[in-house]
Amino acid sequence: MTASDETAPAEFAERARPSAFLEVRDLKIHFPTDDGVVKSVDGLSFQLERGRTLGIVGESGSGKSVTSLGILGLHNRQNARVSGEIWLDGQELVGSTPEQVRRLRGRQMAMIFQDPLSSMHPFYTVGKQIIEAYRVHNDVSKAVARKHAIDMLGRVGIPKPDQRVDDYPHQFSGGMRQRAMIAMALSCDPELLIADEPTTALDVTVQAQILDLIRDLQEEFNSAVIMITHDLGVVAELSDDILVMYAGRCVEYAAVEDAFHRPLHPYTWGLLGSMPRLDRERSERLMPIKGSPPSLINVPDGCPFHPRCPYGELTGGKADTERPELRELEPGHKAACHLPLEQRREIWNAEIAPKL
Amino acid sequence: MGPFNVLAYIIRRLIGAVLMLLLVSLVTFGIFFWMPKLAGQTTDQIAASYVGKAPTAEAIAATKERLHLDQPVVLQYGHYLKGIVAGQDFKAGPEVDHCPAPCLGYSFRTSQPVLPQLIDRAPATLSLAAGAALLWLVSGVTIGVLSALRRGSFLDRAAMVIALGGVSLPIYFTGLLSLAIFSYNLKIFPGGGSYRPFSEDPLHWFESLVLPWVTLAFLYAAMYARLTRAGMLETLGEDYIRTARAKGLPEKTVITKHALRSSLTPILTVFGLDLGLLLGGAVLTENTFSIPGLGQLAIAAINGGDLPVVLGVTLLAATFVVLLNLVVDVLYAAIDPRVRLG
Amino acid sequence: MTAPIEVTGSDAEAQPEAVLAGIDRKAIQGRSLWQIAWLRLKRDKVALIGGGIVVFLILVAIFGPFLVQDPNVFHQNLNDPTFNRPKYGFWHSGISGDHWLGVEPSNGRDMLARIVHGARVSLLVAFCATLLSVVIGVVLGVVAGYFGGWVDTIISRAMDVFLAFPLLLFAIALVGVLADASVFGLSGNGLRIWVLMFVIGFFNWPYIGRIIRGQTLSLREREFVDAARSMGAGSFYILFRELLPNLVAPILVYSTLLIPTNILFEAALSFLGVGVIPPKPSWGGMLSQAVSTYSVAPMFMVIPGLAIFITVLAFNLFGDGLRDALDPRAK
Amino acid sequence: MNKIRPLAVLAAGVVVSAGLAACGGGDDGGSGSGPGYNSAIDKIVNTSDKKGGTLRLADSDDFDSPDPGNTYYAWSQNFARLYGRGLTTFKPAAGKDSLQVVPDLATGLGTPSDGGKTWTYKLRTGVQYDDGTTVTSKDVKYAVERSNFSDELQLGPKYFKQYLIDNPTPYKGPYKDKSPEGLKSIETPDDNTIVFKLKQAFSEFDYLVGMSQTIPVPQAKDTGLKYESAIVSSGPYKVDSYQRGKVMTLSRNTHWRQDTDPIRKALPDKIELQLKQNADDIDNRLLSGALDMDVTGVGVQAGTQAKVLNADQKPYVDNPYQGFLRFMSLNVNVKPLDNVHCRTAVQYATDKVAAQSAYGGPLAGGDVATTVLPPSVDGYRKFDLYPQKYQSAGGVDQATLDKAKQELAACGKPQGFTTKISARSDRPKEVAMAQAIQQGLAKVGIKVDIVQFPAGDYFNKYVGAPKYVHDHGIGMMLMAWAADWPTGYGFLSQITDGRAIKPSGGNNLAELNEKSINDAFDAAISNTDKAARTKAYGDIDEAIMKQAVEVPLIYAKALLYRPKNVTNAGITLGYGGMYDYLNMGVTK
Repeated sequence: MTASDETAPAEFAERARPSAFLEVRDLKIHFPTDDGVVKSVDGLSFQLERGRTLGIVGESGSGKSVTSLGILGLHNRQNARVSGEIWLDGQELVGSTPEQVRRLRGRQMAMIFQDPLSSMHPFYTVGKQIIEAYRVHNDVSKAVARKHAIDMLGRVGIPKPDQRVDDYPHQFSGGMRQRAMIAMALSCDPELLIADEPTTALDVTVQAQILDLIRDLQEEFNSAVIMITHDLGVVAELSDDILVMYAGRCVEYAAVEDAFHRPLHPYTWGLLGSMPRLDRERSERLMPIKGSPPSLINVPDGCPFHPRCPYGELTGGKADTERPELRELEPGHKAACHLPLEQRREIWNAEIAPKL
Repeated sequence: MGPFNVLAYIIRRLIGAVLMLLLVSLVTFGIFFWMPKLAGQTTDQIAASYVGKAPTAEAIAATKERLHLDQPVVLQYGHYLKGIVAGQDFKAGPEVDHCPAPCLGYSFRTSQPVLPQLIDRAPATLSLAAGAALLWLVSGVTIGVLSALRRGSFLDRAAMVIALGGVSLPIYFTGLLSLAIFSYNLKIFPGGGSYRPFSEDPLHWFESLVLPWVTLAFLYAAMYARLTRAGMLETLGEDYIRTARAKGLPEKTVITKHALRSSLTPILTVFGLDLGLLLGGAVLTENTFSIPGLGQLAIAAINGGDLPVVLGVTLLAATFVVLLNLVVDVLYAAIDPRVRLG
Repeated sequence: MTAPIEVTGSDAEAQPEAVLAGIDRKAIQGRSLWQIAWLRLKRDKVALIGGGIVVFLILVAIFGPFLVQDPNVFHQNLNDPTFNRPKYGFWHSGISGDHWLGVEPSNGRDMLARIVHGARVSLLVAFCATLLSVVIGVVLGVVAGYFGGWVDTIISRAMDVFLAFPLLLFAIALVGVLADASVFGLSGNGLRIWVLMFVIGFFNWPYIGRIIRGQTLSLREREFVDAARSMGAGSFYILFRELLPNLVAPILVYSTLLIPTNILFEAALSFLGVGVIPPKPSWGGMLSQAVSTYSVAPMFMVIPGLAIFITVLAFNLFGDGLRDALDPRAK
Repeated sequence: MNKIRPLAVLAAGVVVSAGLAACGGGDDGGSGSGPGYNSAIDKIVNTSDKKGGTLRLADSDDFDSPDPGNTYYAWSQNFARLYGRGLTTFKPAAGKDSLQVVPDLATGLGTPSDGGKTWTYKLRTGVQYDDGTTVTSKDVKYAVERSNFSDELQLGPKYFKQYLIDNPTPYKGPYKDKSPEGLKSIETPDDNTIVFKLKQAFSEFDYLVGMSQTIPVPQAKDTGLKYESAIVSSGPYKVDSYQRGKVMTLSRNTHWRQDTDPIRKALPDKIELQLKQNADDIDNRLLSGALDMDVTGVGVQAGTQAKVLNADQKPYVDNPYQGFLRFMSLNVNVKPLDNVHCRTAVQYATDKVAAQSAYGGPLAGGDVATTVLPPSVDGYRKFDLYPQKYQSAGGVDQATLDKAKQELAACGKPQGFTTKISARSDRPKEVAMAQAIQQGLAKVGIKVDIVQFPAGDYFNKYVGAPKYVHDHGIGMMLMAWAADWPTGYGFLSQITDGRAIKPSGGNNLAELNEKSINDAFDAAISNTDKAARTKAYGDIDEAIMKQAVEVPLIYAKALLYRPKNVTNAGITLGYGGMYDYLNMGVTK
């Protein structure tokens, strides 16, 4: 947190109070290290309403997870520099004290982690961990909390929850463990649920069950959900909107429908191209993106995607020098690319879409 | 995991421990009887060590017979084992002395039974090791945890510099230094060799052990501070700590309930091993401070080629290690539900 | 004996600090492990100082003995016969222009020369003992970790047995037994130094063995090993061409950290009177002499003590830095 | 750290020359009210007849055994007289008077007959054990039998076995041989008479029966090796308890009667001997007054030396000769030391001053030696066959080195030679001495390698076993020697008589076996004229030095501390320059 945030005048905060349930404005999370400053998140903004689901996609190292940790205030405070604003239900989080943010965690915003085995404490029973989460925000007796925990385990579809509540995480199967994790996250009815690759560690049949569960529960609780994944399939399944991240920034933001059918950024094309589709001929090959994600310490000048972009030359050298801004090109559809809009539409229609 | 499983496990471990002790004693035997023979010594030469001031041929022959040195090493070993199980007779002159089981034999040098000597020396070593262990565990772990929590702070850096210094200092140097400063110059604590048993003079016992405790504990505390810090940092990086925070738990709860418990369990194992080894004789510390413990006994016995005493100490030392390992493993299983005894 | 837990003293110590906790590791991708390690090491001032001292000490051990006085020449005229300590210098150290670190009590041998010659013995024994430990530990560790099954059981139990032994006692007994032996035409100090190397090296292998076994266990499951195996590579090939190169970093780190341990071990044996045979100087031997003189000539205790301390500390600093830089767990 | 344990001190010399006191080192009288530096060397100080109190003694180690029949330590022989009475003992006095043998359990000294081959002693009547039974001559016979002939008791000297006539079938000791007559060469015609029959004439038998091995042991009470914890006392004190490694306590033997014992005063009510105490701690307690005596009598620790030589403490310090010679034996069967010229070269080139410093300097180490007999031993004659001169900066001067080189040339080794020198590994000062000698000899090209052996096995396994010495080419051997009884014969015969060479455990390390010297020993010991014997010992000493087989290094001395609390403190040379414990008392 920078000093300016902490001393921000009250009227400024008043004026800037947004209408959306969650609004992130120009969020930057940088980590100074011996090797240089790691710009994990570098100026990210988005909004999210209750009952809606936002999918954040991108390759590993694009800053997705750091964003979610940043919202929850779980980034390493000792070595992170955070600026920008995060508004949750009218409260600004970046400028809040760690204690204020802590009180919100678990109660107003909760998170489901990628690897449920490593994310649950191996020494405590599942029940105990849910009870703990519940009691820290609710002043109830252990017995009541236990009943609630059993109830939650039942609601996420764990059979015989009254027995399994006393089991240890390692005694659960992978899918059951993720259900328990979800039960724990939902134990205090959070209004914002962040799911960080909730299904990556699971096998395919279980994946579908978990995604169904999250959707059902979202409807039931009317929460806002951020779904972080590199799997476009998951996003297509669950999300209303989609935010594509590259090198700590948003390169395209759109409704799911637009993103899949009228994507406006070459990186999104690449993501779509590298997604296997069951409804296609097997003989057709995937089109993986060349190269590897950039170092977050030495982000390339100009458009950070240009070293991997097959169309970079078409910008007349602009991509190498100038960083493209994220512009709203259609209502609700933003992208950051130097290519003229028309040219992009042509390329999509002519070269990319037919191959997908 | 029922109590029967635990019991069965402990029994199995104890059988393993006995096998291990057999191995340890066999190796000791080998070093004393087999190695010299390899190096070219005859049985007469070995026996000559234990004859006294007039090693005539007949005296050597008598000694060989008395100490069973004329038998093959395997038989001698069998004789020794039999003594442990069934006791042993010893010709003390006009009558025969019986040493009841478990009999660890008689010293080759002083003809005294070994077990009473061990029992006599053990309290000094126990006093030294237990006191130091308490000191280093409390201080080392505390410093390590604080260092990990304030990583990069002045406290952390200072503590780690001191800790690295601590593990780099030989105990006999710090011991001599502390004696020179606190005993010889400042005269705050009594000098080396002033140890008195607790039963005789508790106050003096305490006074005489302060320097050895602190010196020994300093070395280990330094090691444990480093271990604890590393373990704590490792744990703090675990996903489940992030989960605990994500649940909105206060930082204090996260540290004490979630982080400490996991990071201290490996420390427990190391602690068991360290304490076990120390209980078998803190050789260097006892030597530096002239504490009449098992380590001093062992060194004297080794220098005197007094095999039964050496065997006694090594067996006792190995027993301590094995037992403490067992205790630690059982405790570990109690702490970490993933560990199954078996 | 079935030990359910594989964490040992050295294993636990081996756990590297999570240097990059909270940072996406991929951020610094793109450079090889060795390049990164070198970059990090270059920035670690403390480790560099340690490394510098290590290099200096090695140079001293190699060339020092040619530059100093004869360590065995007596200067009794510097000695006060009543108290058996040097006449001159602060704290009766005998420090003067001729003797920069003073002289020994009673016979007045030059301390600088003895410290320098002691460094040679100390480092030689420690290096060779470490080499032995590493060779045994790596071979047995890799074999145990790679083959598993009964091979692993036997080797692991052997390590347990070693860890339960009162090693110092055994080392003393062994050195004592071999005191007057003559083996392979070696005797006296020629033999003694070999015995010391062997005893120290042989008793220390389980520490590194455990680490390597653990690393091998995890490497064994990695894709590239499967790949090699599926291509029909033999065990020997996999062990030495696939696994070993990936173990170089931890081997390097723990060898560096084993050296100071072995220096302390050698010094302890010398302190207890089973080190090199006089008049060859050794630091531990000097300290044991100082036991009877520290009250009248304290510098005689302080100087060899500091020599051990600085050497061990330098190796520890460098080893720690190397570990942080290579961070074997980051792989 | 490691103290020198007197292996075999039973005596020292008769002639305590005037030079002895002078050698004490610049006696400035000191200050304070104490009796003065070195005052107890030739007279008893703090004389007193006051009874009562507890005499507090301490030892950094333990007895070999407190059993009078199973001990060899000098201090133990000295101390055992408090709970046992042998046939004779040394006169409780200081200095040369202490070398005089006086009757103790016997009414007078032995009566020789058969040309010195038979010795008869009469026992005092009315001497009782602490259980009230009466001491008989059979108990003395039994004590000698068990200590010299049994397999179990191995720690003491075996002189009786060596000199007494054995049975026709070798006697196996009282534990194996249960026949009533036992050893036939000891006769007990009645309860108060004992007769010893020797193989050869032996004029100094009174000294032999002064050893603790003649302290009577009643056969019914003998428990062999366990007797040490159930000793039956015939002296003024009984043993209340002996716990190995911890403590021995003595209290008055109510059956001891002053009228049977003209030499003992029996002053303290109790005597407590703490065992296995830290050496430095003993010194600190002596200085603070918490302790009365370091019972081993081998001097204060190096760290204490500076403290006791301060002006305020010096009047309570004595610096006597200890009856030891520290020397180096040159083995005549190890090449090239079989050549007398090579041995002579070593005599010249050995840096004795460096050796002296290594051993602790003139006060704690001793004086540079030129003869085998130390000044405190009967027969000592001052001479120096191989005079050396030293440089001020240390080391033997060039002229002396040149002499050494000439001898080397005469030996056919002008460039020097290589051999080994042995020292006891657990005696750091001896190892230091070896290094001092090594560096001195290097100057004439004699290169020696140091080999170390544990003290416990030094004679039995290594340097005392000629085969080992020859096989390993150990030409030079460091050792220390004190007489087992206080005459030239007692001192020299074990280390220089050719018949003392044994396959193992011998002390004639040089393997000197000259017929003329062997004969001289025989002539001397059968000579009943004491003055003639004394002269003969000096001659033998010179004859030995002419062979150049022994390189005398230092006449050992020690700095002994004598606390104010102690009364009747005097240095007895009978036990090697330590305080006499027989009549020691305390002021409080």
